[in-house]
Amino acid sequence: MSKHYQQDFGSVITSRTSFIDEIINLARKSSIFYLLFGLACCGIELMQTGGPRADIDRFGSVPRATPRQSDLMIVAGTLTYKMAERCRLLYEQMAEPKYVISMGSCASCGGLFQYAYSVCKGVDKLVPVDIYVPGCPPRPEALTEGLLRVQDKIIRERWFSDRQKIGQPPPSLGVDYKVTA
Amino acid sequence: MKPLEIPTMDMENKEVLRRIEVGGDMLLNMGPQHPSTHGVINFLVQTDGEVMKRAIPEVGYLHRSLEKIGERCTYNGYMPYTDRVDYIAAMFANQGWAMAVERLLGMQVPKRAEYCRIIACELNRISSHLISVGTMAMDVGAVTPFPYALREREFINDLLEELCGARLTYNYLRIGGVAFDLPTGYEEKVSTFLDHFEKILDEFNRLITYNEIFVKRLAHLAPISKEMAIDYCLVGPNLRASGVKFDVRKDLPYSIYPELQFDVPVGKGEVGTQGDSWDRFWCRVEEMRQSCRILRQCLVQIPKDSQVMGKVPRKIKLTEGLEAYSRIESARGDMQYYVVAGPGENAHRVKIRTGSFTAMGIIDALSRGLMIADLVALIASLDVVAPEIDR
Amino acid sequence: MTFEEIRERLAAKFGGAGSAGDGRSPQGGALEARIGALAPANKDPFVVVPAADILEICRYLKDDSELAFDCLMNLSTVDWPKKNQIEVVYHFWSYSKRHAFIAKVQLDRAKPEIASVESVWKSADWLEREQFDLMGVVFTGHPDLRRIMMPDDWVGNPLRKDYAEQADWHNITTTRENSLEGYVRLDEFKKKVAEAAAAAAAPAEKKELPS
Amino acid sequence: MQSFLDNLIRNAGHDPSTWPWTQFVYLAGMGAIAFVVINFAAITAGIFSWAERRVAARIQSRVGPNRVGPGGFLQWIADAVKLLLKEDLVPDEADQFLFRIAPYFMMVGFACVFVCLPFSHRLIVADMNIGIFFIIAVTALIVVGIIMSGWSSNSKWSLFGAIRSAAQIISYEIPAGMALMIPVMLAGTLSTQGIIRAQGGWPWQWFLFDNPAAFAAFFIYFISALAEGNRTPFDLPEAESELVSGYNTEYSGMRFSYFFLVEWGNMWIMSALATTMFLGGWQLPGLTPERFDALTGGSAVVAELASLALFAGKTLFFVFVVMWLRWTLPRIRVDQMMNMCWKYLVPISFAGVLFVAVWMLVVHAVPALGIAMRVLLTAAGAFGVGAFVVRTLKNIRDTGDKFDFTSNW
Repeated sequence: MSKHYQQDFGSVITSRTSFIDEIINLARKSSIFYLLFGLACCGIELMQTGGPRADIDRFGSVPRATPRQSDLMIVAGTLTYKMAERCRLLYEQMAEPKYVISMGSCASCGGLFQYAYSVCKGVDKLVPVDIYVPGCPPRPEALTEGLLRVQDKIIRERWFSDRQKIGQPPPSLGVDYKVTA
Repeated sequence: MKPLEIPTMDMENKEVLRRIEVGGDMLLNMGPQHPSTHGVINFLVQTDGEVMKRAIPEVGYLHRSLEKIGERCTYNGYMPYTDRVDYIAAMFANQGWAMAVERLLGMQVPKRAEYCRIIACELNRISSHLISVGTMAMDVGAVTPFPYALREREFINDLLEELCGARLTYNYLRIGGVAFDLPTGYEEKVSTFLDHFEKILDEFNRLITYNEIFVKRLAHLAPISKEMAIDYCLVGPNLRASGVKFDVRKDLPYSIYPELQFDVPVGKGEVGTQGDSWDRFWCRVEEMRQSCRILRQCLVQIPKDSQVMGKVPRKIKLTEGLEAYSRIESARGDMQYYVVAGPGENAHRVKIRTGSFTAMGIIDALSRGLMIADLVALIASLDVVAPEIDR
Repeated sequence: MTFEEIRERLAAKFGGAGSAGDGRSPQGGALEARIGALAPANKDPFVVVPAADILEICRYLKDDSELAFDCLMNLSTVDWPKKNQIEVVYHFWSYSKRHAFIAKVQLDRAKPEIASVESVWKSADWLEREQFDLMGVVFTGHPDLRRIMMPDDWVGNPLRKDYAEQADWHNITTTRENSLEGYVRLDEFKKKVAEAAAAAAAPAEKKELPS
Repeated sequence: MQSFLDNLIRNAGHDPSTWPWTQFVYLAGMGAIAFVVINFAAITAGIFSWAERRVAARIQSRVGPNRVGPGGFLQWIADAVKLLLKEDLVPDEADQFLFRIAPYFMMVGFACVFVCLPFSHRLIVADMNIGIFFIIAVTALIVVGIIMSGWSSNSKWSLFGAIRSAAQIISYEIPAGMALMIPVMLAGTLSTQGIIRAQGGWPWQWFLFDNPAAFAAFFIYFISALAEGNRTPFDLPEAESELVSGYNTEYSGMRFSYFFLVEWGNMWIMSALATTMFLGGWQLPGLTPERFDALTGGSAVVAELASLALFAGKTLFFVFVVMWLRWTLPRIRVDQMMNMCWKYLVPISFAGVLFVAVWMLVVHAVPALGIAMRVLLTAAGAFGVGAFVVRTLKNIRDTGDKFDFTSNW
């Protein structure tokens, strides 16, 4: 994995991983289950990415419907304020270690909908994002590339130490999500 | 960074809940992130075991203020936004907007441009119906038809990409014409695809449409009578499955549809009641076949000149208060744009009436007494697309 | 039937012989006329009807065997701040007769209230809820009038022309910070450096010139 | 088991009966065999997960996992390592104790079945004389695990899955049990090895073609086994498009991997049982069990391996059929599932048992009738296979099949 050490990506730990870490990371990176979280137009391209031509299953990524069993949340599409709290809730329901891909310009920054009164301008206001995939919507190839970048990220992590996210520290998790009824 | 203060998801504070008497029943919150709600739609399901008493759709999770944006953009600048109204069948949303503004301008579109539009639209109709029937099969539990549909869709995406450079949000139509002429050799490519696709449709029928379990699941499921369909203003294949032979392409012909021969498939209750979920599925499969027919005729009839743009003023300025209404047959049915012109270069009000919006309104009435598995099939059979509901 | 015939039929029923009104101002016509004149100058002609009678007129439109408008195709509202009006636009369509009709109602912008036609056509249910949410028109007699698109605790009616967006929603800011703020393009930076160098060099030259 | 160890020790030149701690030696031996069996179960389940993904991909004209190892073969190890290392997440409002313990119930119910599943002529952990009864009894533990997991998750989707599963598995145990009674009656024993020995190596000696009721019982058993294993078209408990993930919605990481494991491991169990009961098990054509017993030395080893391969081949074929069904058929609804069980399968299986009882008397009186029926049914089976092949070839000719075995593997 030596080629990865030469790259520097933000504040991600890029120090030398141990042999056990490497083995573990090889397994983790080849089995990224992603959450079926198609919000808008990008959701269709997300489906196409799992479909016959792009076939993300080659890299061991299969969709899971429940956040508990998924490692990667692909926020595919426009996030509205009404949806925002659900998105955050889903993120917090996922088990660590978890990763987020912001797919498409709407999820990354609001995209076309800068004038819109109801669109959240970027999913990174809610959850820490690992990889931004640009495009409106990104092609399946672009999303596959995003997945490969997540794999690059995973392989350089040290399993036996704390994970650190790009940019700001993770938002406070002191929110009470008691669901009643 | 200020810590986010996200409200607790306190269901008791939701206004909708005050309108259901739950009593001893279970209240199930289905969606907005659920594999088969087709995008972000929430259903509040009141169930007694597997049998539902009622399912209340809660929409608006993808409300993207497209109508407000329409008031800020120029007429041409709004065209990319219309793609996002219905991302599965974006070409129709383009066409509706273009026709509404052309109506305001009172202009004619060159013949070749009309043919280009129809070729693009009918290809898009096939790809949209493919998603619809594929996801419907998936919601009923058969996973394989969906990748088949995606595979065929990729061929259409290739064709449309060659035409306009985009796979999903095309922005191909312009007010007064289309952006690009057909590339050289396009006709052959389309007809090669059609030869291949018609065989695949037969295989699709063998695989799923007449599958015993599939028919058993969908026949007699949530039949919509003619009167009910009209009362709730269902449109498109949903309406036709109920036995109303109405197609905007035939009955209020626009563009070049009067010159084309095609049939309007109407639900006959072949395996169950007329207007049940299987009929809605079957109508879509048949419409794909009719679209193939239309495409073949278009490829033969298309004029050989090269004018694809009419004379449009560089800056479209209209009298304030002028209004136009356009109706087209989208993949999801009668799509209508109501445009009121503003004083400047932009519209004063844009209202988009879409098929999914009214289709969603009927679910509450239809869901009484169904089972949870049926609700999933019912949503799929109505072929709703979240942004088309919410816009 | 054409628009004109439908209007004639309505006028015959509701007493308005139709007169000078240009369609935009219902008060301009004969006072007893409850059906306004057609507005032929427009692309799609329409009539203006008084708000109080909308339910009655709609019922007639649906039940009359000649008109038979069995479907309410569209219901939209237009905000006119200059005229201090909110127009409610009804698009009717008849599947049995294959004809269409457009009616408008003009409401006061400060207190827009109109009777719900949900009892006539079921499709009005959601269409009216949408307009209530986005435009703030209150449809009296609607069985389930609550917000449909926006969250329950949203403030304001977004499609009104004077709607102002809030600075944040539940502590999520509604604007995107420009991440490139403070950065300049490389060529502009080079230009600036060159200018600064020139500026630094210029006084020295000036000093040299007099000497 | 005990005699096996005794033999082993005697061969090494000792007499175990003189040892003071023989019980502990037996215990250690059992532990070793349990370790082997559980590992076999886990590894086959893992390999099946890879195989299922490849088969699914082939059916859906995709490629499937192909990055880890040759043809993606090591994909299951990657999945397992990842799932083991994920956060062990227990929801706050779940019943902590039941939530943690539920997957183990399933694991136990699943692993115990392997005790009396045969693999070849001699390869079986314990040839119990109540074998079939033991298998049916022990599989019921899986339902307990599913209900516990669904209830303790405190999620409505999980609860739906659990209740559906309870209804489904308990209902389908009846036709499955009755269908299995037919080979038991024909063989006159409950022991799995005994049932295989009562059949023969050639297809017409199998219980499948013994009489019409046995023929029907095979299909009843297969359908019921699909239902008990939660496979399509009976995957209602974890119906992904209805209940988000069914009873395991709230599970993550290692505990989820147990559910995973049991689901795929069950495919081996149901297929091996079908092979044992109806398809002649490990019986080699032309080699009667008596002659098999008499073999010694190298030829015994070869015959043993051949019987193992034959048994595994038949079982894997059924595993493939189960996968094939899963990726082809839609899912049935819960009321249709119950209808099918109680209105059709249960009465038919009961009638089948009665029919077989009468049939055995008839065949006892007129042996030629039994032979004629076997020939007839075998011919019918061969005709069915032929018709299937012809139909498949026609479909391929109609639409074409463009799979390229050389690239993208």
